[in-house]
Amino acid sequence: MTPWIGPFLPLAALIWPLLLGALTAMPPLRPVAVRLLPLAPVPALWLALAGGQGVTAAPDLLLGVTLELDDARRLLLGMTAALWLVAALAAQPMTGRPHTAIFSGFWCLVLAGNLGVFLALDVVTFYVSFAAVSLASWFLIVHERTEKALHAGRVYIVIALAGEVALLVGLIIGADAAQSMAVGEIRAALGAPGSSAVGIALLVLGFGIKAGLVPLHVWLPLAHPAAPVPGSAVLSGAIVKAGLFGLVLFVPEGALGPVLMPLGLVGAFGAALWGLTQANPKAVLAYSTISQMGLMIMLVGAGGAARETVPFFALHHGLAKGALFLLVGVMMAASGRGRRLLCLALAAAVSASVAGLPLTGGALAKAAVKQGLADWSALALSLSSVATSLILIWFLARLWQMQGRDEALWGARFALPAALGVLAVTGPWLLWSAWSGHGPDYLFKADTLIDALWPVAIALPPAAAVLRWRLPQLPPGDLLLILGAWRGRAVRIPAPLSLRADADGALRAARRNSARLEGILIRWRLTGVLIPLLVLLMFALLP
Amino acid sequence: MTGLLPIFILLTSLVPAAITFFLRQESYRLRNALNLGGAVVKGALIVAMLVAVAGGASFETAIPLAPGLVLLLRIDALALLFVSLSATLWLLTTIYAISYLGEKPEQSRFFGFFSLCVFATTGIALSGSLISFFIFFELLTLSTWPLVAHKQDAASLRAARGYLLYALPCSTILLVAIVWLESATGPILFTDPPDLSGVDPASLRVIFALFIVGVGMKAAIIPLHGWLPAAMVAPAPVSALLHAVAVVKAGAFGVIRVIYDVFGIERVAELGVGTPLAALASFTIIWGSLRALQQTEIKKRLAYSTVSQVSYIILGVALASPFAVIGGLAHLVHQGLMKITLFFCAGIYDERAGVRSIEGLDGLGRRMPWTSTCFSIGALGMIGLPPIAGFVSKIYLGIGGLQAEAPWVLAVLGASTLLNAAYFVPLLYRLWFREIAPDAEADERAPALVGPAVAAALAAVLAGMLAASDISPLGWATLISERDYLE
Amino acid sequence: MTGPTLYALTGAALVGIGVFGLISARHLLRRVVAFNLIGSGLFVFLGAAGARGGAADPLPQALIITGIVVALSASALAVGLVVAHARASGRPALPEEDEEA
Amino acid sequence: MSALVAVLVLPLAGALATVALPGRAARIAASTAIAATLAAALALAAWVAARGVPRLEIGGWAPPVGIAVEADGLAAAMIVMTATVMAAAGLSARHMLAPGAAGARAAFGFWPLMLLLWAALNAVFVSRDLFNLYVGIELLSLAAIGLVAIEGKAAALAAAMRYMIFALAGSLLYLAGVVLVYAAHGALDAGLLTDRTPARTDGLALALMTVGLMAKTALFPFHVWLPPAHGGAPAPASAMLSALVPKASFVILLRLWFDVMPDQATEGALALMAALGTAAVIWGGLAALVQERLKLIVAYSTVAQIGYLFLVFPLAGGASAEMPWAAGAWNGAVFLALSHGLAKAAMFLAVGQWMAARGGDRLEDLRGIATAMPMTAFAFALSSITLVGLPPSGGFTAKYLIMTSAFAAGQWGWALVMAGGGLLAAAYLYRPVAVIFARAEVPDSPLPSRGRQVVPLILAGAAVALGIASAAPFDLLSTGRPQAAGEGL
Amino acid sequence: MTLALDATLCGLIVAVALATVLGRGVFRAIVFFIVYGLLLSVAWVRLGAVDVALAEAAIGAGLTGVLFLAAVGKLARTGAEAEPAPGRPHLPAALACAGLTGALAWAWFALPEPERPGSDLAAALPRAGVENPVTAVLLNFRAWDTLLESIVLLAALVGLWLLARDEDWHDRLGLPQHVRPGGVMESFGRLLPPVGVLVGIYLVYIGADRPGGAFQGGTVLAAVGLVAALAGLIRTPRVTGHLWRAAMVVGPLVFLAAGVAGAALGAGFLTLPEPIAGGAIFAIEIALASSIAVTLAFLVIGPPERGHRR
Repeated sequence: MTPWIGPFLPLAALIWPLLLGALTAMPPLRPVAVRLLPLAPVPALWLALAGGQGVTAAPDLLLGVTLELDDARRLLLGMTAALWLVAALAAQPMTGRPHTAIFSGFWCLVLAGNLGVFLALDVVTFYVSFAAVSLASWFLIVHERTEKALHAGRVYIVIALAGEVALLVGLIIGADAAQSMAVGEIRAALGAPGSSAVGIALLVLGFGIKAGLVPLHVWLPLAHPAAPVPGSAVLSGAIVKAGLFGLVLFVPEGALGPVLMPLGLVGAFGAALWGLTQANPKAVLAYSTISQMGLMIMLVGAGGAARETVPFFALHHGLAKGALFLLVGVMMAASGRGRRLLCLALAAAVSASVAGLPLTGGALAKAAVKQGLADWSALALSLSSVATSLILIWFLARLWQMQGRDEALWGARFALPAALGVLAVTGPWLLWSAWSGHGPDYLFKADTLIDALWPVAIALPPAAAVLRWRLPQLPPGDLLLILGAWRGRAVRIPAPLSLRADADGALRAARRNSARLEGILIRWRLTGVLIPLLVLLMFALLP
Repeated sequence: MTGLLPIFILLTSLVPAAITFFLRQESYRLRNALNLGGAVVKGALIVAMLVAVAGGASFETAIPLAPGLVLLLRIDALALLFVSLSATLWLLTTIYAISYLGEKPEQSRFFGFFSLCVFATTGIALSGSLISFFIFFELLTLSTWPLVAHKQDAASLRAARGYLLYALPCSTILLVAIVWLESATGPILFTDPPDLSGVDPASLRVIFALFIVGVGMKAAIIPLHGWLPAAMVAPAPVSALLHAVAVVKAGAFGVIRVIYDVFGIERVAELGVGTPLAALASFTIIWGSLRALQQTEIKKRLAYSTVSQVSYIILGVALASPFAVIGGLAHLVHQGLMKITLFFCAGIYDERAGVRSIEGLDGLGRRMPWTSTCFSIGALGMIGLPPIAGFVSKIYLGIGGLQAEAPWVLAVLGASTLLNAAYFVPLLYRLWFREIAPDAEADERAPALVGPAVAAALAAVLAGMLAASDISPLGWATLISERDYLE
Repeated sequence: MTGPTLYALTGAALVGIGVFGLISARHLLRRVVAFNLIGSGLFVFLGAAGARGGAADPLPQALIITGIVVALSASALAVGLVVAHARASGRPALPEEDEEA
Repeated sequence: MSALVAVLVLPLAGALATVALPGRAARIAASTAIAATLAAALALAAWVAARGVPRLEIGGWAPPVGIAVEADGLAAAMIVMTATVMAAAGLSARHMLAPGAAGARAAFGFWPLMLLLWAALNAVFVSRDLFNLYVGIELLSLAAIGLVAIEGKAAALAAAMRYMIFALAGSLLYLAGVVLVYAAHGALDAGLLTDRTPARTDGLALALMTVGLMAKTALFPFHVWLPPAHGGAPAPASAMLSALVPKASFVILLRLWFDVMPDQATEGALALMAALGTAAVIWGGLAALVQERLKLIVAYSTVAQIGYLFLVFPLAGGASAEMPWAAGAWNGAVFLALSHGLAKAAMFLAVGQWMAARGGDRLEDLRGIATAMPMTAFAFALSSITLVGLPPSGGFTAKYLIMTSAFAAGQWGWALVMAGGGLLAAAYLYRPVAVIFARAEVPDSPLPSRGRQVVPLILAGAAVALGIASAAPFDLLSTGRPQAAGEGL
Repeated sequence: MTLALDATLCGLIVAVALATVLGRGVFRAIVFFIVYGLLLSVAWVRLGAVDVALAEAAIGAGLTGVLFLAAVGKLARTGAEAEPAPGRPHLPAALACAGLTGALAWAWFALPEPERPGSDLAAALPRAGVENPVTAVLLNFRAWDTLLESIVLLAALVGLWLLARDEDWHDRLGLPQHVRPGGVMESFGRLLPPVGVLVGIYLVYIGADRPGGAFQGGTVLAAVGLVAALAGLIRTPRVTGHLWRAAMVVGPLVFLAAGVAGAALGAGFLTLPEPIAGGAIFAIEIALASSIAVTLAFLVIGPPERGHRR
């Protein structure tokens, strides 16, 4: 047995959170389990920052685990690790609350899965990681055990399991087509002419669910707000990216573009607009996430350079969305006007970045992806910024409406989204050249600036209108509300096929009849005749 | 010495059985020592055999009964796989059963038949000829009956009667099949496939069907499955035995033997009987799951789950493509590990919390965390959640289905996974997220009950985690299929 | 027609008559009597066969004597049974055949 | 050789001693005779296995003048089985038929009748002379009828009466056949008759003998006397009656059809016999299924099992005789007869002990008896396994051999009878097994000692062992049977 | 002429047999049966089988007849004499029996010609130790048959005794006879035994050379005993009478002992070495005759019975 080949760090980055997760189950550590969480993403973060070359293989694990890090993976890995780290720090106030040991354990499991998705080079590791993310995150959603959370959990688990199945089947089709377990080969095989479209469709289904692809997104606005704030942050910031990355990894170039692009756009606009009907700021953010993911899915569908730069876009969105969710938590812990204003200001800044206000990280991300887009889709992207601006302004308004009460260590709490926000706004600058192929000067060109600015500007009047005349406020769940009747209907199956019969009655009848026949046979005058008859019969039969 | 190794392995179960029958109820210590000792010695012998087989040794022992009737014991990789599984699970189940039965009555009878059951299972595994297989197969039927009826109440007796009602006609059919085939070919040994060219294909198809009915009943292929859910009235160790260690496994093992060592894959393909069998298995998978959904008793739900899961094995071997075979063989072990975990836990719930119905599970997760964790692992594994063993089987079966140009298998697998989730997730939900009833009495202060469950759960996880290693069930299955069936 | 033939046919007839008596009689004692008729009919047939070709064959005679003794033994037990059965049940016929009972 | 004489003489001497000696001495004499005959039987089997078939021309007169006896493998195996059953029945009877328990009458009568029965069985198994066989089966019948009547109740007497009628009719038909054979060939010795020039009357002779023996074997539809007779006798007597008595006439049938007149067999006649056997299997099984008294269930099971035996004729006789599968069918039938004998005796002895404890043999009376008497219950269950024909048991080996032959012969219908009959057996034996193993709190009378409880278990174990270690009995069976020595299938 | 005589005889036999079967009344049937037996012994003489004729007369007609008559009497006393309804004529049975007779008749004509009848026997006879070939067959050539036959008698007797009621077990055998003192029966009973005993012993003695032998002689002796008992001259014994029981087994026992002795001496089972064959056969015949006499008498008397319960 060879434990592993190649660099150990990628493997450690996955095993370490699992170990910590196992530790949280130890009775002495249970009360303080949350304290361990910030340690979990550290190796992964180190790996992302330090980079690493070469493939790590652990041939005995699963069906042979192989891990590798390329640029895109590294970017997402870093973002994810950072977000998880910050979220873990933000989760510290949960220490001592009920169920935190379970929460912590699954936190680690989801984290490991989330990292594994970005590291996996073979389909089985990928699938295992994805399943860990997908299913274990259920525990993050239902953690509060409120009626709402449990409902969200139910919806989530049903859809997630369906997604798992679709994924499993799709991956199996892919692996068979490729005659290989390697991710790259599977994508190539699926893209080869004549290969089964069913496989791709199933993969899109599986990943789309996680990535919030309309109309598979219905769980998301329920689940993300239901989780505790740190949970929401990772769900919306990092976990959805697993689905997105799956699409990037497995869906062949150009395949299903005509499907993915419109669906992405529908998500991008529809979700943003529907978000305006939400009162809960977390729900608003969730719709914003759907909207942003819609954009990214459109980019994947568009293919080419746009698709290549999706990780860059995702990086920004992950960090920013994480910051925004955390800010909701911070706002809940603030009652003083100063603190509330500070929160609002930070939220506004991050929101502006997400909306793509010039020179923010968001603007950079959008600029980077726009290069690879056709004109109409670039326009759509710009227009989506209008919707984004609209919903985020609405978010800020809803955020301001929140009433919290002061809690200890507010400064430290505030520092966390602040750090994320700073990273979101500035991080793209550091990577700009590598991902866009342009120098920083491109960003300061008038075209670029105007391109980024006008959608935000357009959004302001309708935003004011929305703030003034509210849209009807609806519970989250859009399509689910429409399909409400669907819930809870049980499957009826006909009664079992069984060999049951009226045994007693049959026995009685048989007893009666057999006694009758035996009663006839026992009469010698009758049976006796059979003797000579039988002799004669046999005589006739013999020669 | 080495020639006698198979016999010694059989004796490790038979001797304790024979002695146990004559022990008094009060001889707890002696009985436990005998049974545990037998299980441990058997494990050691199997390890010895593994080492020897790895070193190229082969074991074959023939005991002539009558001309044409030879009891042939032989060890090949498939036999080793099955015998290792049953031996391991036997040890766990014995530990569990000793604690489970505590000071309940009729223990000598119980453990006697229990060991006899394992003896029969081992015999099935080691059988090198069709007739030896049948002899042990029937012995299994018979030694299981007293176990199902163990509680001796009306329900148990009804279940036991139901069991025989299925088992005996099917074994008769099996005998007819064997005799029919052997009358044309002479005694059939698993070492060299019989020459079937003298039999016309129509007859062969009928014989094949008879074989499948004969062994498929134990594997609970629908519509021959009715006995299995009914038999869940038996004590938990018996359920473990039925569902994981011996009975359904013997059935599935029988299907494998029939397809690969009696008919041979080529012949099966020629006759065109593989696909109908796979379709039947698929139907069983789905139908079993649907029925499981309707059950409100934990063990019944688990029982229908077994109906469904065991057909994975049959599906795999019926498809007969390389990956499918490997998946099917591996699932033989995987299902055993996961299902025994579940039944152990169900037994603990019953024993320590008095819970039999699904409603009763509410909130037990906190009171009985170890048990509930194991239960969850088993359940999730059944659903196919990685990295627990079940998903490996599913992947292989899926790929195998495509290799066999039967893409509908994927639909079956998908539907089955969803259904598995549908009937297991609510249980987990209740365990972990409902509040426990205020007056509930539940604890898990019974290490000998919980220990085996933990061990089995751990094994299920490891089987999935380390699937690619040579010594994993999957590795073994690969070896078997490469060495014996798919040159 | 020779002597032995005549006796053989008589024997055959006796067998038929005896069997008829054995079957048709309800009274158990009559059945025992009929049984004796069959037996002696067979012996006559055998004796006739032994008497073919002039000199009497001693072997059949010995067999017949043995047969007669065996028949007596059986008859004695049968008669005892008839009596015992009649004493216990009050009827000289078997219950299933006794239409008066 | 002297063992052959011993198995014939010892039970006779024992019987004479038990008649002549007063009570206690008679029982001692019986025990001695039983032990000695058992030993002689084993010695005979060992002799046969080691040295071949002993032949004895009694009085030094070779046939056709004298009578020859031969202990071939079939005879030796039957004698050993008989000795085993007899010894077990004798052991059980020491208590059940002790003067205090059963009255002076039964205590006096049982032992001589038992030993006479035994002597008759041994004489029939070894005899090569058709007329000697007649005397043998008459002795057998009279002893058996005495045993049936031993209870003395009206029902038992009626049963004995019925048995008497069938037995006498059967004997006479057999005798008629013998008369025709002698008239045609002037010989009675089986060996001489094998080499005879076939006569036109042989068919009629064979028909007469066969039907007569069928009536004595209680083949359907001549089975009606059997269940009340076997069900009404005391357990040790039932054990002998059911396990052994039908086997004697069956062995004669085997000898007639396979040794003496194999040339006479026709397809139709053979099929007729097997058809009646089939009817017996079905009818016996169905009737057993609906009985409420355990002894009747067991007795009807004998009816069904006898039916199996007759399946051998089309498979090993007539045109099949020269075929490779004939040996399998023949051996299977004999194996079946042997294992049925052991298992059936075990069942009756077990039931007898239960009846003593519970005072009845209705199924309801016996509920839960397994708890009090686990060993006998286990014996009953093991015997059931043999009767159903499940492996590993002698019944299974037999069934396997016969079914294989049937398929090989292309007469798969008989194999289905075998299979279906096994299912029926499972069904009718399941009821008592389930009842005795059910839980019930019923006070039992004082239980028999463990030593006595183990007797049926030994018999049942022997029936099962016949399947596990079937090679040795198989070799024994092939002794002196050149046409069956082949490997078979 | 002789054929006509034979034909008449055969016709009579068949007619009487038919009357036995078809006649009304059991008693009448039994009387017919006795007549039938006597006619049959004449037939045996006609067939040249005097030994058989003797046996038939003594056993077939005589003893069996007495047995039946006694049974009728016993039935009458149990109140079970009422005959069951004769029922419809049993046509199928008649047809089947006619078929059977037809088959046997056909067989007679289909029989092959006898090959050298009795030649082996004739060759062996000089070594048998007796001159009467029938006795030679019975007691030497087929001694095993005869031994078993004597055992059959014993078995029948044990079985018969078992038919007694438990409460009667210790009573005397048979029903007590009530004979009018000085009546015919008594005088007959006084007169007959001495003659009978002589005849019986003579029959046994003569059996070695001429028709007669242990069975015929034993039967006569048994008849003597019966008459004596009927006449109330002797009281029947009880089953526990060990002397009588010893007498029952002495014949077979001597026979068996002789057989075993032969085996033990190396000559073979039941082998009577030629020089002593005659003597041995005579000794066996004496023992056998006494056992047969006792056993047959007991068979006719029946099991122990306490009389007149009503």
